[in-house]
Amino acid sequence: ITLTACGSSSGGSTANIKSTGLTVTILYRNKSVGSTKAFQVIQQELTNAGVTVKGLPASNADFYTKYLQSKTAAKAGQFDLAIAGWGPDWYGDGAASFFLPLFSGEQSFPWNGGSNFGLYNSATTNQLIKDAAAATDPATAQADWAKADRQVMQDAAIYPITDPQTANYHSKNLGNAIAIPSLQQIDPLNVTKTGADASTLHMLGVGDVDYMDPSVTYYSTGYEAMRFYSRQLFTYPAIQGQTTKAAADLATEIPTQANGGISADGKTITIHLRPGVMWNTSPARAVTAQDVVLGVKRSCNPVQPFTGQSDFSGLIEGYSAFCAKFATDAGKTPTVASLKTAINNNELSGVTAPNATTVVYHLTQPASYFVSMLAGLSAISAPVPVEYLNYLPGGNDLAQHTISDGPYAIQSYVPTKSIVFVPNPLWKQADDPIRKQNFTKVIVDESGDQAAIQQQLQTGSSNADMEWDTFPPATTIPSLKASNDPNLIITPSSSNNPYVVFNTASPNNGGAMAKAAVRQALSEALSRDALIKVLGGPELNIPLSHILPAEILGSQQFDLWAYNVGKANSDLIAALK
Amino acid sequence: MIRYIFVRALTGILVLFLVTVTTFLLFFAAPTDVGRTMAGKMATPDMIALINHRLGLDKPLWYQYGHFIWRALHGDLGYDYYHGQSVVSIIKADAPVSFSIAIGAAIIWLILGVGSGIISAIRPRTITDRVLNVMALVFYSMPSLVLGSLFLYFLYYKLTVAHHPWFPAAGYAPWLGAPGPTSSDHGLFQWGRHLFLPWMTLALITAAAYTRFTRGSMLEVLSEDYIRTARAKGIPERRVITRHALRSALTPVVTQFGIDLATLAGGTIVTEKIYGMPGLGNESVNAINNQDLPVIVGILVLVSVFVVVANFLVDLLYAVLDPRVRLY
Amino acid sequence: MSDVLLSATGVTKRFTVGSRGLLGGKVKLTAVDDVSLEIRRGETLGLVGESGCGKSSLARCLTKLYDIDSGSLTFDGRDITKTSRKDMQPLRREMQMIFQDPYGSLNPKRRVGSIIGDALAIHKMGDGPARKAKVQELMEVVGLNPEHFNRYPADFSGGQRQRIGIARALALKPKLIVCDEPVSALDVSIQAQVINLLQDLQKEFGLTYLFISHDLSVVQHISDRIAVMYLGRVIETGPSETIFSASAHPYTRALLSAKPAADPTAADRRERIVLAGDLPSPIAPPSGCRFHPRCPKAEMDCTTIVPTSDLLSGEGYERHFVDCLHPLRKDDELASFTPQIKDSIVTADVVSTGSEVGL
Amino acid sequence: MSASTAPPEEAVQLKASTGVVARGPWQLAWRRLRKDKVALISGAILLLIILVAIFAPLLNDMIGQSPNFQDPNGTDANGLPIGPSGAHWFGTDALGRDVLGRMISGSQVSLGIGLLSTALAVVIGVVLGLLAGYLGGIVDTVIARILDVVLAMPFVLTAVALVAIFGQSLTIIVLVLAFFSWATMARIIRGQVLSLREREFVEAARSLGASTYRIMFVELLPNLVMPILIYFSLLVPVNIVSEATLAYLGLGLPVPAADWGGMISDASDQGLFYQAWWTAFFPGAILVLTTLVFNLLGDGIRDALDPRIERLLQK
Amino acid sequence: MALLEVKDLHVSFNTDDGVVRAVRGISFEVERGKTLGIVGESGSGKSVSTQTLAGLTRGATVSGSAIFDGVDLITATPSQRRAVLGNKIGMIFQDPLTSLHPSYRVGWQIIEMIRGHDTKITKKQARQRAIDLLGMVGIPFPSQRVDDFPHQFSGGMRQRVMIAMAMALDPALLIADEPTTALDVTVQAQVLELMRKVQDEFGTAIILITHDLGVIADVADEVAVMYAGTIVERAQRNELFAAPHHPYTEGLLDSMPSRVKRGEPLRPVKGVPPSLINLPPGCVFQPRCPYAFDRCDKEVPLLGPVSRSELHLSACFLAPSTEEREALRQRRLGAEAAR
Ligand SMILES: Nc1ncnc2c1ncn2[C@@H]1O[C@H](COP(=O)(O)OP(=O)(O)OP(=O)(O)O)[C@@H](O)[C@H]1O
Ligand SMILES: Nc1ncnc2c1ncn2[C@@H]1O[C@H](COP(=O)(O)OP(=O)(O)OP(=O)(O)O)[C@@H](O)[C@H]1O
Ligand SMILES: [Mg+2]
Ligand SMILES: [Mg+2]
Repeated sequence: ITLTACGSSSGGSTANIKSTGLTVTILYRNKSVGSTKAFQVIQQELTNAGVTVKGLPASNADFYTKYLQSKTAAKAGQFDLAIAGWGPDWYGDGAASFFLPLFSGEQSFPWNGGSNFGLYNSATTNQLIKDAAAATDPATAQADWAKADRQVMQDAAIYPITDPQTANYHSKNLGNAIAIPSLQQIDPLNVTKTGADASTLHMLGVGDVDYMDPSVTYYSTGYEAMRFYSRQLFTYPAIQGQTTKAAADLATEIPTQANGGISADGKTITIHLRPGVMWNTSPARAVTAQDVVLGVKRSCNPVQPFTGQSDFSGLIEGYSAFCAKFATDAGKTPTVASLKTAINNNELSGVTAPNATTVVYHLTQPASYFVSMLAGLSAISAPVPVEYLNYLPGGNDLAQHTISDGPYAIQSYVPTKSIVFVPNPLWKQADDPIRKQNFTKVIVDESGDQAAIQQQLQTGSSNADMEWDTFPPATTIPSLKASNDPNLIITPSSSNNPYVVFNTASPNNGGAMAKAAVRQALSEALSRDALIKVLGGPELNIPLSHILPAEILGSQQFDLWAYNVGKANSDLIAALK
Repeated sequence: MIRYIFVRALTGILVLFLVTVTTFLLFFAAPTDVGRTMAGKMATPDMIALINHRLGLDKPLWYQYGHFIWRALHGDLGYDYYHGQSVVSIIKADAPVSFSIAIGAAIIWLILGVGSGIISAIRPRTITDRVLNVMALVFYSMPSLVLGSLFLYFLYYKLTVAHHPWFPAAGYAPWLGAPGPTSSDHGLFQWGRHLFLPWMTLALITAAAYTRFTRGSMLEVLSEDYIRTARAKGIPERRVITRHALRSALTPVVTQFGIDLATLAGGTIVTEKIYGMPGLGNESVNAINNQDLPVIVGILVLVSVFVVVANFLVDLLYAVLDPRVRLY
Repeated sequence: MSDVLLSATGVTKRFTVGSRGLLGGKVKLTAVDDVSLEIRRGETLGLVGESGCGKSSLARCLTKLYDIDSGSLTFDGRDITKTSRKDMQPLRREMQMIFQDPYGSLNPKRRVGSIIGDALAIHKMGDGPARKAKVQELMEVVGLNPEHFNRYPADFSGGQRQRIGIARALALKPKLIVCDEPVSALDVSIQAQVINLLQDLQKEFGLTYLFISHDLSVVQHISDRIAVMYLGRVIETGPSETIFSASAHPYTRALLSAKPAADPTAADRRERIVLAGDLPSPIAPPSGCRFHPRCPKAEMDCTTIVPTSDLLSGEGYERHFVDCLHPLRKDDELASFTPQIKDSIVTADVVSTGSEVGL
Repeated sequence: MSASTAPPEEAVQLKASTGVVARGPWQLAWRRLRKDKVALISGAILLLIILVAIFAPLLNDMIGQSPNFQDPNGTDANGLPIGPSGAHWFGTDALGRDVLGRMISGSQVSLGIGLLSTALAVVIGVVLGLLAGYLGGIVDTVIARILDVVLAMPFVLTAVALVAIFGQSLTIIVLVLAFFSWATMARIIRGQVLSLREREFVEAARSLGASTYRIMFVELLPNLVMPILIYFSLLVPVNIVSEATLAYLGLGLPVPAADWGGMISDASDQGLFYQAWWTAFFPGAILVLTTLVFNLLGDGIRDALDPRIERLLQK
Repeated sequence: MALLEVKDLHVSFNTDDGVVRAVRGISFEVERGKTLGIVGESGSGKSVSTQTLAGLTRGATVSGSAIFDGVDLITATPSQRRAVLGNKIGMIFQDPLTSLHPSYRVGWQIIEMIRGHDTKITKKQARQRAIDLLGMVGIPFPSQRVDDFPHQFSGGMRQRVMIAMAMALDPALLIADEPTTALDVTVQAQVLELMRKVQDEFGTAIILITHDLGVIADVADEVAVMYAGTIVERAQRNELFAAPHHPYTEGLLDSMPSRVKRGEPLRPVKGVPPSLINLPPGCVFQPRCPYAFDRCDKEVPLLGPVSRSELHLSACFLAPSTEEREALRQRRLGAEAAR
């Protein structure tokens, strides 16, 4: 009862499959049903192509820290393939958000904070990335990114699987439901509600924010919470069709070369803050440019540094040096006091506040996507009040003492259980083009259950309005879709594009994984359709055969390594010779 | 009596001490790396060391243990690794859920199990007895995950699809106190509605064991000489059963119940998981998946305290119920 | 070779049965208190007494199944007081026991053959077939069908089981057999069968018996000499005849008079002495003479002075010892005495050896 | 040697005259068990399940269903499983694998772990229970405290944690299940030994000069077979369910091993079984059936070995 | 008319091994104020027959009649029977250690008995009565001990409590099922003495079950000897002991050590009682009987008067003459020896 004997899949004839002699170890997260399923599909597909497959299950914690981010694990060949995922840190002009952390052989290895888990390093690609990143004009940049995309796929650096769509569901009482990809949710700050209890918004979820700290938070749920109480220079508006386009929030306008916001060399970006935006401190205080600088500085605190640093650490002038100095000055056992001293005594040359309403970013090289990036990463675009220095960054103490410049303030926060937002009286609609203050109370219940939340939303109970961090169960999508349920919203999101990592540094099989031909053949052995079926079905998954998904500028459609088991087998044998 | 309580309490404390030591050894000596887990994607060796240092994980095990015990004695079970919440507050938030499940289920199973056991025993070999026996056996053999799935499928899903959403699939609605910050589903009715399926799942399965247990105990007692004496007194059979037989037959049941109730605090885990109840069980599963040791150890120790205390109380209760037991 | 096979001097056995109070010491129960006895070769010494007076405990002390707390033991000329468990091994062959409960004394899960052959196996005597032959021979001796060696104890009646127990005891050809109430659990008709068997075997193999019973008529029938125990002490020892005809201890008299005689005319004639109260608790025995609270003949000194063993002299008395300050004369009628002291009424103190609770 | 007044035939007479054939305790039990139809049927079903487990690969070949093969036609266009059909009698799961094939192969895991862990627990429990009960004293105290500790640790919680920490392997799961089930066995054995050692046959053995080990293993052990057997038959289903529970909580054997609890767990993911009832129903049914027949058989064995309850009924 | 008249009582049990015919057609009468002793070996049906009268043998198949005070106890409804039980018939059982409820104070148990039948009596009066009863049966300090639990009493005292309870309502009949078997001789003497006293005082009739012929000789007026579910002989006490007719009675008496001289072997009844499932044909005692002859294994002897006395009944074909018996015995022994 060998698997091959039964295999009669659509990917070509399996009649003449020979053993390739290749044995690969696939790393997956056994606590994730999706990862485990994908592993099993890949295992079968590769076995069909004559490859011997071993599984390496890892807990969520070990998955990254023990394997993917470990210099030694990859080089020791502890895994050959891994099932990972990547979502862009910002949208729109976001190609850099894929290529910099994933494929740049110069700066994006995992131990530099990137996610180049397969240790892919190609001079050609590196150059293309460099060119694209340094382009001052978007059109050039996009052309370069497209080239890089092709190059990476030519090298079969990874095997992209799908561009997943996000399904969101809300109750029938909810109006103006517009999903924002960066939140992976309907924007709670723009929805309206009718029916009973229309002044309270009930959000139902299954989990918590990563951090309640704008300088540290990195994941979408954190951004969703921030949207209530913390404003950024730029953010995504809840306008149909523009939800991935940066819009001015605290900033008065989008800086361009035309309006003088971007210097001619593209390396200096000057942003003006909207006046009159206040912190809800007592006494109330205006939000200043210094607060923005403080936010950026806090992002590299040694206690809980911002996870997305790799996106910009080489880009903002003096950032890396500042971080290093910060860590040393804070001491071996950083305390609130030592952190405060360290942050106040060191200057970050790359971000300055010439006056209370002007922030200037100094870049090491031009980056046409920088404004887009500021919209995506709150760590370098959200002001924080000085009071935050009285707490450890990212800690629970701070989370209990947040200060708001947004439409709502946190009334109560029980980690993993609930958040209650109440209106911030100091916020003025006139000063905020992005958010609305439609409710007298927003209640987030974080301790729900996916199926139950769906049931509550579908039955339209008055205390279930929208999702917080969960989605309709994938198994229900086909029927919801079939019944044309108006409360179901499916948005392109690029939220977490799953892909297969090829560990190019693996010494296993005589270093076979280093050979592009081997990776190409392995790519041919994998069936995207089969994978998509187990990852939520085609309704939620657009097959993605290259790096950049459709909603990212520069994306082009091509598929270099079409599924063909027979060809994969013979190609593998040839490649391994 | 006092001496007995004293000695018993000492043994209880010894057991608790051993439980904490065992738990500590098992979990803190286990091959996991908390620092790395917490450091996240940005982990550098420095940062990992820093985190381990901050959590005191670089100290020798005995020191960590002493520290843990010292704090535990002051009502502080530490802080969870991820949100820095005090474990005590986590337990405080979760415990009402688990207790609601446990207590409600316990009452139901006690009524169902003991009732049917008694009926079975006083009408041995009748149709009633047989039917009750078969039912008891089936439920006794029913894993809670199966029964839970059955309930979910028929009572939640099928009913909901048929537009009778009587039973919610998941979630908890508080009964007493302020309607928590989040759930506007609260009050006695909502509480019961949300808990009904979990209760029945736990209760039916355990009730089955109690049916069997009570029946056996009752049959045993009914064959005792003193029951014959009671019958020879010419008092009504009803009185023989209620005053004479039940009194003795229920003594072991009551003690078993005490122990079961205590272990239940940790045993609602599957039920909580099935019905997505935010109780101690779910919390511990999450903690386990995140290797959030303070939470795991905290819950474990708490439940063990329950077991030990319950055993202690049960022993005392036993002595009260059965005057033959001498407490030295 | 002395004709005393086993002699015990001042044997005392205490059990710890719990502890008193929070810091109080252990509660000790004196099951056997300063007992001296002699068993002569070939004789049957009967040991009678009420339940709980320490008969079995004494028997176990004499056979070294219990370590004694004080006193000394001599068996067959050897001092065995301090002999270790290991050194006792060869001596075990010479002293065997027969037990009371024909159900409890045979392992229900083992075949009769292997039960009887156990002794041979333990002492590594003979090989398989030889053992089997020996076992079958023994079964025949005690009146069991030798073909039944493969059966389980449950397949036999009470009397037959007792025969199995006897065969087991006989296997090693012991010199002394301690019979701990071997017939108490049997019905009269079966009891008589077993008693006859025991007597026949004694004749045939020259056995010496220590025969424990609470049934006076059985003891009377089988014993050459009788020792009477009360609350851990042997209070009277003497030849069977004189014990029955001329006992000097008030307790012995009371015991004899309480014994129902299966003879209506005797029963009607008899002067009954009904003792007050029950056997007191051996944990807190009465002071002085232990019998004094129940004794119709007790005097003030009985409450303080512990009587020691006195050899009775006089016509018809031969090696007859009694522990009494005011022994009865032959022709005294106990019923004619009224107690001189009014001690507190003895109430029972149920001995609990610990609670049932917990592990 | 023949000087008895009691002629042998007198003794023989007993059973012969009453017409009761001599029989050992085991024959007696077997005779009673044979009359117990429910127990016999349960035994037969159990035997069948065990045979299925033993010959699982063969059976899978016979029905032509590999437990791990993901049939491309096993899921519909939306990736949902296919219901029971000619191709897949019990339908398929989320990966398009044959449910029946996986159940067959899962019987190996479930029964194997159930039996193995129970056997281990029983061995540990019996040895420690014997030692504690017979030797008493400090040995007893130490073992008693260990027992208390084990019994004070909440089972599911600790088991889940242990498996999570030490890894999901067969050995670990078996060890963890055994770790939590030996204590009750030891307690039962200890209690039995405590009362057995007061029985006169133990005293008799001691008076014959039998060694401690001989008494423990020759005299006492045979008398413990009954509680051991009964407890074994009751514990196996408990451990099977425990293993399924671990698997349900995501701590079963690593994929792609088929395992009943794991199958139910898979079916519960994203409420799959609401759309595809067969993914949970069949594994659930076999799980219930297995525990049921074990319990029925256990009851039967108990009644056969220790017909006390039955006797009580007659009073 | 006798107080209790039992006629042709049959009791059998269905068991897995077959039908146990525990009692097979026994008849006896108990006169007011008299003591009937029932003696027999273990398993001969003594307890079953008396417990059947009180309706305590559940699950048994019963036939026959037992007229007590005009009521047939066998066909009586449960409530009719309850009115008699405890009230007019008191019972005490063999094992005093287990016959009292361990969890209730002895006073409570006695009061329950009193108030169960006498609804008019107040709690206080009932309690006083309980104390009086305890005093009557010789419990020292009854007003204190009334609040003790059974385990705080010794075996003898518990049996006294049982007697006090049985006598609480001054019953006409006391059924004592081996009341002294578990007790020591000295305590047994106390209890027997007490029963005698109670009988003298209240004129209670007593059925005394025992397997100890000594006890019977002490207290019974009339004796019934049971063997394998039947009464094989019934006679006045003196008559029975002096001139037993049935070979089983004879064997029982001969088995007693006190009946033979020291040094002589006892004369046991050989063999063991039969199984009640598979009874031997003819006379049930025939396989063990030293006098058995041809007729014995063919015909069942009925309980009938022995020629000497109308009050002496025996179920045996033997003529009462001793010479004839001896001849038969020798013949049979000879036949066995020849085999
Ligand atoms: N192992 C023991 N531990 C504690 N106390 C004991 C032990 N064995 C006997 N005793 C106590 O010692 C006293 C004497 O007991 P023993 O068994 O020797 O009496 P006995 O005369 O043989 O009684 P019986 O006639 O009931 O067999 C009793 O009070 C008993 O409770
Ligand atoms: N409930 C029952 N089911 C089956 N057989 C029974 C039942 N009760 C009693 N017997 C049988 O009936 C027979 C007579 O029992 P009974 O208790 O009357 O004997 P007994 O003469 O009182 O003996 P003992 O002296 O041992 O008390 C016995 O063989 C017993 O096994
Ligand atoms: Mg004894
Ligand atoms: Mg009886």
